[in-house]
Amino acid sequence: MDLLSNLIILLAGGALALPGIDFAFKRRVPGGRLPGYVAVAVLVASSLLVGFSATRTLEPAFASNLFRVDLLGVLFSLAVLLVSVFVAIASLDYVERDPNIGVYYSLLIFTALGMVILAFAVDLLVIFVAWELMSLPTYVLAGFSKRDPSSNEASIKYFLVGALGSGLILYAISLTYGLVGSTGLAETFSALTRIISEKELAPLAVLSLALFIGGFGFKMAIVPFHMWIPDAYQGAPTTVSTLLAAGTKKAGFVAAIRVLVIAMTALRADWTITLALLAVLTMTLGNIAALTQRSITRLLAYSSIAQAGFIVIGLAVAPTSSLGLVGALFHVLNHAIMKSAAFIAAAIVIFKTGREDLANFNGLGRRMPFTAFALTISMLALAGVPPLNGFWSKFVLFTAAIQGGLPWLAVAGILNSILSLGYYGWLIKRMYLDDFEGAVRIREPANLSAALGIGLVLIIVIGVYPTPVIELARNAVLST
Amino acid sequence: MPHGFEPLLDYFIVSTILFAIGVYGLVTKRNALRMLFAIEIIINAANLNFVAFSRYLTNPNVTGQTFALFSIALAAAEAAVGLAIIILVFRVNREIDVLELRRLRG
Amino acid sequence: MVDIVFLALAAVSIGASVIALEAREIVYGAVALGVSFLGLAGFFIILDAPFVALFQITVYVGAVVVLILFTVMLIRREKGVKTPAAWERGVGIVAAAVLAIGMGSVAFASGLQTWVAPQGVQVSFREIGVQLLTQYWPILLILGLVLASAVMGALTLAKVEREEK
Amino acid sequence: MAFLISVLIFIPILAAIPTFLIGRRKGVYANRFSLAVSVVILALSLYTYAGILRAGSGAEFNLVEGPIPWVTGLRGIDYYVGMDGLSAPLVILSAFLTVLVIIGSGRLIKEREGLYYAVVLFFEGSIIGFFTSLNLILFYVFFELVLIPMFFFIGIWGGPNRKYAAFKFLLFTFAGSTIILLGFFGLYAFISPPTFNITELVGRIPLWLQILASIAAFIGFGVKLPIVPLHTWLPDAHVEAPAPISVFLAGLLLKMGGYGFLRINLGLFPDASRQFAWVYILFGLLTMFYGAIVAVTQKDLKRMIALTSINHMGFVLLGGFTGNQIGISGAVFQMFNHGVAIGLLFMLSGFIHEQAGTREIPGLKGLRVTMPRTAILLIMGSMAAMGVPIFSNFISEFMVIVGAIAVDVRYAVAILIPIITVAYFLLVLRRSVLSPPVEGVKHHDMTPSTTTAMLLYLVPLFILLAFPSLILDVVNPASAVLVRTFAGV
Repeated sequence: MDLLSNLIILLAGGALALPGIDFAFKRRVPGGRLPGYVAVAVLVASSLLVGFSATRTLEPAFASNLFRVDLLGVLFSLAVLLVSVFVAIASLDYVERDPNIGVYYSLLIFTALGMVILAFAVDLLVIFVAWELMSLPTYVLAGFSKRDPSSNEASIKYFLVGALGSGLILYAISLTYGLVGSTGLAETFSALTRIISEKELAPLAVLSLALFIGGFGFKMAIVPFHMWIPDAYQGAPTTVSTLLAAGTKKAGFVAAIRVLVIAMTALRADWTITLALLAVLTMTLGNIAALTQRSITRLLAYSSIAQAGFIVIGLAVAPTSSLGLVGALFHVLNHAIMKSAAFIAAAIVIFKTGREDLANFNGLGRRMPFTAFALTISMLALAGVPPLNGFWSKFVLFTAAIQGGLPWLAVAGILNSILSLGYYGWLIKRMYLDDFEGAVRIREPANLSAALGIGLVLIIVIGVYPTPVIELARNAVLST
Repeated sequence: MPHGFEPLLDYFIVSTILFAIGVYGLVTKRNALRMLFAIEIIINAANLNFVAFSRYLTNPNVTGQTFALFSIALAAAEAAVGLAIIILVFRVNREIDVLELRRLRG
Repeated sequence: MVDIVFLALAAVSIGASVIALEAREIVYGAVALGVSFLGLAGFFIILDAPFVALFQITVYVGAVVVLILFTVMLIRREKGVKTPAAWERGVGIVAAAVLAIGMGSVAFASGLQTWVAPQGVQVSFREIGVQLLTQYWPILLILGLVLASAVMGALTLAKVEREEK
Repeated sequence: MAFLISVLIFIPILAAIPTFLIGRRKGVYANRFSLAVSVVILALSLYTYAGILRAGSGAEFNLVEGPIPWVTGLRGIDYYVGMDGLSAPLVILSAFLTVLVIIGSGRLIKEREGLYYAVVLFFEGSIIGFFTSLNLILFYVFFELVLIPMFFFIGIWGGPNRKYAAFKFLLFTFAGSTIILLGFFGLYAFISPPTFNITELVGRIPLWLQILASIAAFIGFGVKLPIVPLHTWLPDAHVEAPAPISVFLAGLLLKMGGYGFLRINLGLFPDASRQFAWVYILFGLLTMFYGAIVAVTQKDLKRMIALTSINHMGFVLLGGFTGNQIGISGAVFQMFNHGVAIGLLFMLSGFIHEQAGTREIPGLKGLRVTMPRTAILLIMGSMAAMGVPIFSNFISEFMVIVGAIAVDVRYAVAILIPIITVAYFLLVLRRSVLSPPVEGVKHHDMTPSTTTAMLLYLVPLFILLAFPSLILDVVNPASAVLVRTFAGV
């Protein structure tokens, strides 16, 4: 059996079984942690499956005109599965008391499965169905704290924007289908090349391109499609925000890479400069807005928008620099880890203190030393301080920008890194230099801390020795 | 029936107008249900494209029709989730005006 | 030569869409949405896609619109919702007009007006079934998962918890 | 001994963890343990230095380790360290000052000691790594690693306004170093085959790229040195930092800027530096005059010392960009001497603050009587820092000025600097320290053991006055290399 069918069977089986397991054991196991453990087990098993396959030669998947099992997909699914594992472990503490806990984990796994399928899909129909498989559960998850009005609000705003995004993608696909006569990405690639050289249907192709950028842009959190992000991340349960920021956003990028960068290479003259401008806009607006936030989740949301801008740099220069996509992939993976860690640290604080305002982080270095330390490291990584993983991927991205003939992108990126230290540094200052009145040592929850610990180790290990991951990203780009 | 003599452009224009109406609805409406309507209209515009292209391609194929089938099914699923969210929001907030929901602020 | 059936269908679907958004009572809006969906189904029929048309009627009109109507009954309240200010509506109309004209001219520039349906090479809708079961069966499977997750999620959200009662 | 330099870098960094753990039990153990580690590092660095001195091999890189590919996916990012005549004096300076800082902290640091000594050792390892890196990325990594301990030093153990000072420090230096990185990217993207290894880059950079990259480096190192318009973080940081950390700040951190100017601007971008040497020199002179004039108007003893260090770092810029051997060697020598002398002054100011409760210069009246040992040390330290010819600082300043005059007679205005500062400083001291005490004021003087520790600072300065060749024999060959590249031969 090939990798993808194994993954589908494993994840779909887990997702479908979970509500039943929950129902069957609810009475017998009080507290109801069993579904959580099952979900963690399923997700860890799939991550391992993907992880081991990265070093072996990949068998082609079933229905090979729909899927393509290459390293690009492996890398992406590894990233999103890792995030799902983090989220699942963190949820063990965070959503412990929810009556619908089985459904929660089931939806989490459905989302993970959607992202995994998306990572391997090379047909627009599959991409669209997988996109929905990934999105629909997250709309529900965002509103999972049913009696919390903020969670409701996050859910409905996220749903409306997400559905609009799907609508745009669908419309774009319909145009592409009209131009190409097929939904396969390989056919799209060759047909567009022909269309562009003949110039006849070119305007329509550009229109579909613009709609694709908009549709994927909502998930990727690039400006001006970002306005839902802060509300959704703030209102949703923090574990779900982690999934959105570190997981589904990455799926937006894999779709953008497969569809825009690879299949629509013929249109690069149109999208390179657009994406470059969007990248600068996204980084700058994200960072400036982050400077003024007073809630940790909103701050992380804006920082997540800013980071999306960095990844888009890689997409923008992909046609002219071989390092562009490598950098984008590498940053996708790193960002998944860094952002998960930061969000989980925030989740610990919110979970234990019930507050999310930044003043609550004063003196955290003494109240929750491990959480504070981990948050510090992940923020420094996000700011691009060496030798942490975020430094290397930004490094590759900026080098690619200079190589690709858009050096102003590198300049903008670097200036933005400085800007971002304004709020990361401010939070670090709060945690270590400021005092909190009546500070007491707070016990840090075990499962959340474990998830955080894994993230922390990855940040430092990849930071000190990034070679294997860069190699993986490079091979992934070569494999497409 | 001897239809299908209209140039593809006519269908495309209908689809474009529907798309534009959907966007108009999303821009101006605050009622979550109406916004959901607008989204459904956009999806329908896309479906019209799929079926029209499927008929008009130089080598007609059914992929467009298949796609439309999938898209209808997915839209139904999406609507179900969306309506559930709307019901939930209404039950908790007694409000489905999206702009009136503004607990979340920086 | 513009076909009269085509014109009628276009008028119905476009008009009904506008009413769906603008009707004062949202119940009428929901009904109008259903009519618009029916108009679309008409288009599908004249485009030789009867199977899609049938599916459109059963799923959209039969299920989605009914679901929407139920929700409307359950909520039944639009008084609190402020109607948009005149300028907001103006912005919306301008945006929609710009979009429609822009996209229309793109289509015109691409030469869609010369694109006429090939005669005599119709594809049978039976092929849909063949395609679904041979080429696209994995997608059907994924679709099943989507529907499962959607139903599960929607039920969980809409369900009233015991302690809430 | 294989991997000696890596040992110098990584032993302190790794020893930080046990130090922290030991310190949780009892603070004083952390002090003892870190002292032991730093003494070992000092011994090892002296051993290394002696090897270079004996072999007379200051011109080339010694004990080179690497290049070991670090990030194999990107060509030219290697682990690559080595020592030459430029870096060797700064490495022993780092090891020496760390020992003295740890000794001096025993009295002054009473809070979270385990963390403190752990960070001290981390700082030591990082800064040695900085001075010995031969790869620009490694260089940058250590550059940033130094920044973070300093942020915590100032922010946690600093004075009342510490948060502001720490944050300002962080933003300034981070902005500076990121701009440097931008310059490095430029080099990497346009040099083919791309590389970051300093040894491979020498002589391969076209002039336009040299100019662009040297502008970036000028800003980045200018923040650290600091050059005058970029210096505003420094007085704040110094005033708030605890005394031992001021020793690190002035003694080592500023030297990073000086070293960067010599190694990168002068060594890698010689053509650009030759063309724009006058810019560097003008900024050097500006910095010197500004530092000297502003320093003499200060009321706070520590702030005054901080500002004189701006003035003295101007000498490094002036000497380095004369481009002749005596100037460059003088600049390196000046860095070493200044690091030691300023260290003593900062420790004394911390001690005086602790005992007398004030650092205001008028409040120090009669120190001669109330704290005689401290007063004598303060006068000697000031004389050393100001370049009075009983310490080696005199030699280095003299060399720089001679070098500058050799380029252009007008640069002789630099002579005014030591004259102004010495005259004014001694005047201030006479009015305060040497004047009769206010009635009834009584302070505890230093214990003999502390006095001994303080005297340790002066030992190298005395020795080097008598035997400047101990440093210059190592530095001269290295500066001869720089002179050749600068001359474009």
